[in-house]
This record gives sequence, structure tokens and C-alpha cells, in this order.
Amino acid sequence: MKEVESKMLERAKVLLESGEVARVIGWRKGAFCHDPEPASFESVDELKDFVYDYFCGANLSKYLIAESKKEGKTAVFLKPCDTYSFNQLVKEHRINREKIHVIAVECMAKLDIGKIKAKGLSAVTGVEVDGEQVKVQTLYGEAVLSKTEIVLAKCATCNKTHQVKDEEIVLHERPVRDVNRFAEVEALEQMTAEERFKFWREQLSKCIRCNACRNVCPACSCIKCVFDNPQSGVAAKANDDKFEEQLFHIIRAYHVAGRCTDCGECSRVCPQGIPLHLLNRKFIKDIDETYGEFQAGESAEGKTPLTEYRESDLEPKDVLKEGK
Amino acid sequence: MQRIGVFICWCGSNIAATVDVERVADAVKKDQGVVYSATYQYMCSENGQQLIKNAIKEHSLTGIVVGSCSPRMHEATFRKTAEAAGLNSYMVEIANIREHCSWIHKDREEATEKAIILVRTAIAKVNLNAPLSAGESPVIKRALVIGGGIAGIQAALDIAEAGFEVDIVEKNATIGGRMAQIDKTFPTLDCSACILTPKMVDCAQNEKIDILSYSEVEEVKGFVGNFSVKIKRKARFVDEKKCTGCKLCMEKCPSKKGLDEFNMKLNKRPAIYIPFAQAIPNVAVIDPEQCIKLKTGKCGLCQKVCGAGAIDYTQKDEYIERGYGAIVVATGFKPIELNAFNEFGYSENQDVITSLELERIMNAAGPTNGVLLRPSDGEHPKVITFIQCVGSRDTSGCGKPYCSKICCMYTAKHAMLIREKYPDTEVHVFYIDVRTPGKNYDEFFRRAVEQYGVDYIKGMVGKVYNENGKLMVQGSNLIDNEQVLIESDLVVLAAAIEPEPSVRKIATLLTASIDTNNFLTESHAKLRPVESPTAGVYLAGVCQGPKDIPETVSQASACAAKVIGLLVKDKLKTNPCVASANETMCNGCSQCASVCPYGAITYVEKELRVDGKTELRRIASVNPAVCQGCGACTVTCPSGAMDLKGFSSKQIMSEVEEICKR
Amino acid sequence: MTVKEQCENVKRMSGTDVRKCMKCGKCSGRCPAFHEMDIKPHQFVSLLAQGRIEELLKSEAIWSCLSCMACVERCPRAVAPAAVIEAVRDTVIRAQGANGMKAEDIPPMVDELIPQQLLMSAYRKYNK
Amino acid sequence: MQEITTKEGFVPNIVAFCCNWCSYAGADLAGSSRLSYPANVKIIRVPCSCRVNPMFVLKAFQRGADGVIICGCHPGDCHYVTGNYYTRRRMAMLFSFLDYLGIERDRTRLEWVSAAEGAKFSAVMNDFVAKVTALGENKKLSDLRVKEGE
Repeated sequence: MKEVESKMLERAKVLLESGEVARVIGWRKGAFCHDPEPASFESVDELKDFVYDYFCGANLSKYLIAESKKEGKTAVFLKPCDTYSFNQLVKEHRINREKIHVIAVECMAKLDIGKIKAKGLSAVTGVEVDGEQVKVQTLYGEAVLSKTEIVLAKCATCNKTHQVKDEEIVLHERPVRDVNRFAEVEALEQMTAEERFKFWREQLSKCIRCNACRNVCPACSCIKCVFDNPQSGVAAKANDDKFEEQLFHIIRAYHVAGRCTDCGECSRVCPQGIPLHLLNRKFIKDIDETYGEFQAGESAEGKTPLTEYRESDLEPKDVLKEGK
Repeated sequence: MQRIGVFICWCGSNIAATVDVERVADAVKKDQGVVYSATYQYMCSENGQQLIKNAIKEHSLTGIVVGSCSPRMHEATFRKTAEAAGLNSYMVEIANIREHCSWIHKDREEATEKAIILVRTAIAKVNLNAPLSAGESPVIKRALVIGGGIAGIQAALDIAEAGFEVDIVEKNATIGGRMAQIDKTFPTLDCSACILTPKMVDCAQNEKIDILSYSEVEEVKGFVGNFSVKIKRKARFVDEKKCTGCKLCMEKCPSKKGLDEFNMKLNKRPAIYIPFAQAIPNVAVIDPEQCIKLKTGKCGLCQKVCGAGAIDYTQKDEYIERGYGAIVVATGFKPIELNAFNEFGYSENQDVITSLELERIMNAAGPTNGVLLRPSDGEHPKVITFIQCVGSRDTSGCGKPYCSKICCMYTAKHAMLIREKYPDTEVHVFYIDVRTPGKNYDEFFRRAVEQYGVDYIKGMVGKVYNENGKLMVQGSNLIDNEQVLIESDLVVLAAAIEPEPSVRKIATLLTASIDTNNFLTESHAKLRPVESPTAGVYLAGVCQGPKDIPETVSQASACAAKVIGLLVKDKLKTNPCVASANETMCNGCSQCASVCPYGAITYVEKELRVDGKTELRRIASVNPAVCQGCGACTVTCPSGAMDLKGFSSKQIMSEVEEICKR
Repeated sequence: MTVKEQCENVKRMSGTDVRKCMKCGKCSGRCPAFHEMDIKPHQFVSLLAQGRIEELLKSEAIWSCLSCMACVERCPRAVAPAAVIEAVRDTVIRAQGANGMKAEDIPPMVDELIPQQLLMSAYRKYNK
Repeated sequence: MQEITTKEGFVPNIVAFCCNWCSYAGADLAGSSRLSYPANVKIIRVPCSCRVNPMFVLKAFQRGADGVIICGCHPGDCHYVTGNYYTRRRMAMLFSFLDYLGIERDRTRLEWVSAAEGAKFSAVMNDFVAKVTALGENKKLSDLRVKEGE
């Protein structure tokens, strides 16, 4: 990963120095080793804080909506999964493709600090990844963990490949994961309705409406969200004390249905640890099974499953029957 | 804040017997916005309407709710009433307390309670209503007819007759279409050219009609009343204005290898040619594939002999753009390709021909000057076998699933004409069914059998093969339960017909819908059979479905009537309940446009001032003249920027909330 | 098996929808064995549609059909007369007494040259 | 009408969205044919079934509706040509999703009712009301939150 980082830094320098791009979007060191944040670098000087490591899980594509409106070209480092969101945003005319220089970078799966902490470790100062083994350094010493157990949920089932690249920095071949990303959804489907209700009620009750999921979601990029718009009739008001979070999450999942690329950012950023990606994946699974396989963001053109139809489409009751 | 009047109708006893109307009027008296409520025996009567008008004036009402029968019955009535009293007609909402309440419930208490809820729901909605006014859009008083066959010709003549200008765009060098290729017409056996060519001449001479031959529609913008169409005028290398049609160039042209399309490629024609003697315009065209001058730069004979100086080898495609109020699609048909039907040996045997080829062979101006000679050796065929339903009613995937409709009649015609002209010829017809619905049609078919002795065999041919120069036709005779083998000299296939392939492009340009067989879809199969679902677009002839000449002409005239009805209007009133996008909220994501069945949504780049900053944004723009108000876009829009006037999200939500209050 | 069941069985085995037939006779028009058949290909479809299975089971034509599939190839309605004939023939064969092919017959027959699928279909075909 | 919330005498509240061209006319026909269905079905007229936003459905549940039914023209008969095809996909996905959240699937329904199908309209409503009545009051959709002390 260090090698990749230095190559990225090198490219960023060249691009900025040559004036080819006006800014580079990447990650900047945080207060700790595990909280790098997305950042825009406009000069070589600023690059001193540039970082790319196992905690750089953030999807940078959404920032490009604003960046592509700015003067000059913007270079961006995109991991495989980020490129799908990028495509989707180009398709929706949110990103001006011509003004973006995409540097595809390898990913190798990112780590979840929450999961590391859950293993009883605190004051983490650094990690060293060696295949399946992760050496975690803390102020209190070193521990070795299995990588599978501490990767981000979104990385655990990811087999995505770069869909867009103007150039690439890929030094290692990423192992192909033989995992079913719908396993958790299927498990829920196997439950009784009561069990499912109980599960979701518990999960969604944790929601504090911080809007982090909405803010991070590349598909949730509306200039004005319906939940902030009194004209929409769903904006939260004082007298809506019932069903509010549920309504929010159902509508959110519905609004991104057919457009969600399954980047998993919603679950990554949720401070309450709600597995929000399982909502989106249900739509993805239903769409795949009912209307044929569809991966949002694979192409920057064409319709989405909910904006097209076939005369032979199943009736809702038959879709339910086909499912559980 | 609205000032709402509520008017509860008794509908005699229809409502009042089950619903306590007084209680309803009383219950809503204090509801939000309500300043007046009343009941009356027949609200739709003259007196009832007067009551509403008076109340509107006396109480300065800004909105009214009428609790009465279905809005499908009297919404228009009460809208007019409101308008007469100076209230915007869209400030009227109807609570359906008859069909949806008093007529289906027996319990008076229950029905009254429900009626109160329904009226309250309407009050909640009207509280959010805003005055709407039907927009107006101007009508360009000129029509475009795409296709210059008999359908297009008839439509153009009828429209021009009413005094409107019409342009006919024809992709070939002459108008006339398929009908010009036909020898005789059933069931009267008139000479096709004799009835068609005078109409073609009428078109040419009518000052209201502009024939744009050798041209194609390239782009269509706009909407009903206001289309803007880009037309490509293909280079014909002959100046249309100068050419006199003397045909001297045709005689002198040294390249004579081109296949004569008009004669179904049965003979050759020069590289410069006029498609047929009565072509309109009677102007030559150069086939650039065959012209030696255009291919090698050498020759130029035609230019030398042309006294009018009409030949221009440097001519280029030209584009013109014109505005139209209405468009008639009359793109016609072609016989299907027969490559998939090996069993009939069409590609291997010259003497296996299609019925349209036979038309040319039978025609006095055709390749054999009207003498029935077979293509292979120019001999007169003694035994002729016709095969019907070649590729029609075929669900195996090789042909077309539909009945081509015209083949039974023209096959009877051919059989009859041959027997009349050459009584020594033996004529057999293989048929599955003989379908002859139409005036004098069955009589015509029976004449072929009874008077002319044509041998109709109920059955189908399984194989046609060549044996010692004879065409062996093997088929079944189901009546006699036999397999027959007919030694024939000529085999004629009644090939299925299909829409002219260019119609697909036209349909896309017009956002007109098309079915799986490439036939254009009409707006309503029974009640709007000549209108496309796209407003201002009309359908004539086979592009809409198989039909014969009389039907085509009727449909073309019907189209013309519709077009005239549109063009006589100076302005079109548009439905005010249309979608519109809130500019500040629109993401410009294009999802709405992808579900709009009318192509009413386009995108504009617009500078917006938001939070003190100026931003260039991509914004959806709904053309209110094209939008029909279905609302598909509103649900697709994630930000809710797209809303529907008269049925806004907030209005519907308020109705939902009111119902849920109980 | 009742006549009705037998009919349904033949329809199922043939995998063809006899109601799609539009009675054009093209199948019989092309059949090379037409003259040898007491019941003609189009009649197989028609009689089956009418439920007259007993006549078909007695037919000599099931032994004259060459299974050349010309009728299937030519049918404009995607009906398969040859499949109907085949189904009737199989019905007759299967009724001729017990299983025509036993599991123990298979091993000596297994030859590298015989496709497994052929064995399987033969097994399916000659057994009840 | 008094509030009855016991399962015994429970009367559900049903919101029905009907498209103007087919189903609303079908409901009118049910009325003029005097084909009764329970009074607790209240109809909202929309131009096309494709105008029905999932948000409307959820809002109804949030506000205490016990069942929501959407009626439109039969596929292929849409006045706006394609509207109900979109509705079909949207509602198929929404209903399946609600089922995934553990919400009773019989509380939602999509039906095609033509202007000529007054009898069908009435039958559908009777059946839907019966199913929703059997489910009892809608608690799940009105409040999913785990309550204090639970």
C-alpha cells in the first residue's frame, strides 16, 4: 500500500505542477491513523498531508459534483467501487465528465476501525497488512487480527472492477472473493415476517436522523432533499412523531433503487451501526431477480430498471410469491 | 387563506335518501377555509348553479367544493358555473358522494359519516388549489405528409382542398408509391394508373401542395401545432426546375446496368432515369452507384445532350427546415423478404415470383409490355400456381403473425385476369382460407372460381422444386385428403406485407409508438383510429396496419379531416394540469424525461441565483402543450422538483391525511 | 388410462400445442411418406385436438412416419406434427408390455461411441 | 363513527388511489350498479396510477391507514400509454420491500380495474377489506419504534 501511496503522490505532484489539473481529490491525514478524510489538494505544498492507506474507505465520487463545476480540471483517485458511483453521476448529468481526470487506484479492501475496536483494541496507532494477517499497533502493544474479520462490510463482498479510468495505479492483483453479497438479505428473507419486523424495528429505532447516510450517498445527491422540503409533504415536522425514521429510510432506499451502486458508504458512516446497505441490497436483489441483472454505474448511459418496463413484467403479487 | 363554499347536492333522493345532507353541510361548516355551506335538491340544475354563482359573489369565495355525483359526470358543469361567477374553474373540487357513497351504502349513519370525510377530503384539497389557466399555443397552418403513396396523396389533396398548405415528403424520386406499381385494382378491375395518376397530377398542380420528392425527414422538434421539421433533399444531380422530362438523357446514357426498382428489378434501366412515364415530378434522377461520370469523372454524356442544362454533377444533399401544425404519417409498406422460405425456391428459380412482380409483368408499361411471359426464358407459361399466405399468419418466426389482408383479393384478381387474357392457361391457387370481407369482394372471388374456372385448392404447398425446367409444386389438398404435385411453369407467391422499414426512424423522430410488427400504434383502436398517441401526428395507410386501397383512402381522408380540424384553430388550448419542474430543486438528472411517453421534457442550461450565487444548472423543462399530465415523471423525480398542477404532491398528501383522520 | 388422460399425455409428451394449428395442411403438403400413411400428418394434429386418440393409436401411419421433421420445419404456426406422431408411437410402444428396456440392459450397451444422452432418451422412451 | 380498535369489531380504514380513466370510472360503475363495498374504502382520484408516489402510500400508513390499494387501467390500456407499466414496477418493488421490513403484505395491493369492471371493483374492495380486517389494526406501519421500557 505504501508503494501505491507514493506513486499516487508522485502523480498528484506532476499533475498539479504541470498545471494539467487545478486540484487533486484524495485523502488527507486525520487526527488518528484511522480517520483519513477526503480532501482537495490545490498545490504541491498541500500534498504533504496526502495519505492512502487501509482506512481510506471513503467514496470520493460524490465530491466531484461540486468539483466539476469549478474552473479547471480536477483529478481524482477512484477505487473500483467508487467508479460505479462516478458513472452513475455522469449518467445523471451531475458530473461533467470532461472536467475530471480519473486515476484508478487499487483497493485491496479497507478496514473497519469499529470492528477493530470491537476486538477489544483501543488507541490504535497503525496497522500493517500482510495477506490475511493484520498487525495492529496500539499504545498498549501489538495484536494480530484476521483481515476478514475487520474489513468494512462493503469490502467483504466486493468484487468490483474499475469501470472508468483515464490512467491507473494498480500494483497488486486483488484476490477474487467467492462470496454471495446477498447472503444477509437472503437470511432476512428466510425469517418470518414477525422476525423481520423485529429486526428492522430494532435497527431503525437506533436512527438518530443525523443524515450521515444521506450526506455520504452518491445517489442521494439531490440539490434539495424531499425531507428538507415542506412542499413534498414528507418533510419531518414536529407533529410527525410516528414512523419518521422508517419513512425516511424506506423513501431513501426507494429513491436510490435502480441507481444505488452498492458502494456501501451508508453503512460505513452510520454512527449507530445500522446495516443500511441491507435495505439497498434488497432492492438490488429484487430488481436482479425480477427484471434481469442490473448493476448501476456499469454504464454511464441507458435507462434504470425503474424507468423502463416490459409488457410481460410480473404483477406485484407474483413478485412477492416468487420471493418469500 | 381560501374562502371556501361547500355545496351539497341531494340529487333528489339519490343522495339524500342515504346521506343526511344537512348534517354533512353542517359538519364541515367550521372546517379550515370554509365560509359557507348549503344543500340543494339538484345542484346541477339551473337554480342549483345559480345558488353557487350567487354564493361565490356574495361571500367572495375563492374555492368551492361540490358534494354531488361523480366528477366524470358534472365536474365540467360546475367548472363552467364557477367561471361564470368569476371564479377560476380549477378552484372547483367535487366530492363524489353519490357513486362512491350513497349508491353503495345502505346504512344512513355510515354513509353520512363517509360523505363527511369525502367532502372534507375535497376541502383539504381545494385549500391547496391554485388558479390554473389553460395555456395557448399557436398553430402553424401548414401540414406535413410523410410518404407520397396513395395515402399521402389523398391526405394532401383533402387538406389542400380546405385551403391549407401541405408538403409531401417522399423518399423516392416520384410520388405514387405502391399503387403506381399495381396493374389493376380489385374488385372493379380499373387500371390503377388511370385512377392514380390524375391524383398525382392534381398534387403537382395544386398551388397549396409542395412535393418534396427524393427527400427524407431528418429531425422533428416541437409539438402539436408547432412542429419544426428538418428535411433532407437528397442530391438528384438534376435541377428539378430546369429538367423538362424529355428523356433524351435516358437514351444516351451509356450505363444501363441499374436494376429498375419500379419494375421490381425485373429489367435494367440507365443510370439517369425517370422512374416511370407518369412520374411526378417528371424529372430525371441520377443513380450515383451507376453513373460513370460520378464514379470515374469521365463521360458526362447526359450533360451534353440536355438541352435544358439541367444536369449538375456537383449537386449536394440540402437541408431545409419548415414549420408544421400537423403531421400525417403515410409511409406505406413493402413485401417481406422471402429468403427464410427455402421451400418455395424463390431465390433459386427465376420463375418463382412475388405477386407484386406479377403486377409489373401484367402491366402494359412493365418489363414485358404487359404480355405474360415468364422471366427465365420469356416463354408464355401454361400452368400457373399461386400460393397464398406466404409469410403471413406465421408464428414460427420466419414470417409475420398477422394476416396481410390484401393477398386473397389480389390473388383472385391475378388468377381471373390471367384466365381472361389467356384462356388456355391453367391456374391453381393454394389457399388456407379465402378472406374476402368487403363490398363486392366475395362476389369477386367467386367469379374467379365460377366464371373463370380458377382451381382453388384448400391446402398449402410444402415444396417447390425444379425438375427438368418445370416447377414442381407439391402440396396438400385437404378437401380430398390428397397430396398433389402440380407441374407448373410459373409460381406466384402472395408474400406478406410489412411496414416500410424507414417507419422506425420516423416513429422515433415523432415519439410515436410502434408495435412489435413495426406498425404504428393508433391512439385508440376503435375511437381514435387515425390518431397517433402523440398529439398532432396522424396515421394513414398500411403504416398503421394492413389495408387495401379503399380503406387506405378512407383513412387518409379521415386524417385530413382531423388535420383540418386542427389547422382551422388559431390557437390550441392546453390542459393546464401539466407537470412542471421547480427550477431551484431540479437536479437535471434526466430520469423524468426517460419515462415521459410524450417526449414533453427537455433540458435547458440556465443561470440560477441561489443563496446569493449564480450557478449554471441543467434544468428540466416541460412543454405544457405536449404534456398530457399523467404524472409518471413526478414519481421518478427523487427531489420532488417535478410536480403536477391540479394533482400536486401536497394536494394528494392532504387528501391522504384527511382520509386517515377518520 | 382414460381416453382423456391418454390425450393429455400425448399432448404433454409431444410438447406441441395443437390448438395453434390453423389447418393449412402445409405439413401434409411436404410429407415424403404421405402416400403410405393411413392417417395424414395434419390429421394427427386435428384428431388429437378433437380427442380422437383411439384412432391414432390404431393408425399404421405411426410406423410409416420417417421422422424427417419436414412437417415441423415447415409449419408456419410452430406446431410439430412429427412430435405428435412420435408421442403416439411411444404411447403404443410403452403399452406393448412392461418396460422395453431394463436398467441392467444398459451396462453392456455403454459404448464410448454412444452418447449418454441417447441412452437416457432410449431409457425414457421405452419404459413406462 | 366511533373509534373501534378492538380486533373484534375492528373496522379498517382503507385509502384507494384510482386512476381517472379506468378505475375511478370502474368505481363509478360499481356505484351506478349499486354493487356495495364497505364504507371504509375512500377513493382518491389521480390522473394515472403512475401518479401514485410511494410516499403517498407510506404517508397513508403513517397517518393510520390500515390498507392502501392502487387501481389503474389494465396493462396495455393506459390512457397515457405507458403509465401503468411504470406503476407495476414501482409497486412491485415497494411492496416486496415492505414485506422485507416485516410489514404484512396484505395491507398493500395493486389491481387493474377497467371502466367496465364495476363488479370487479366492488369484489376487489370487498376482498381487500376482508383481508385487512383479518390483519387487524395497522400498528407496524404507524410506529416501528421500540418504545421506552420495552
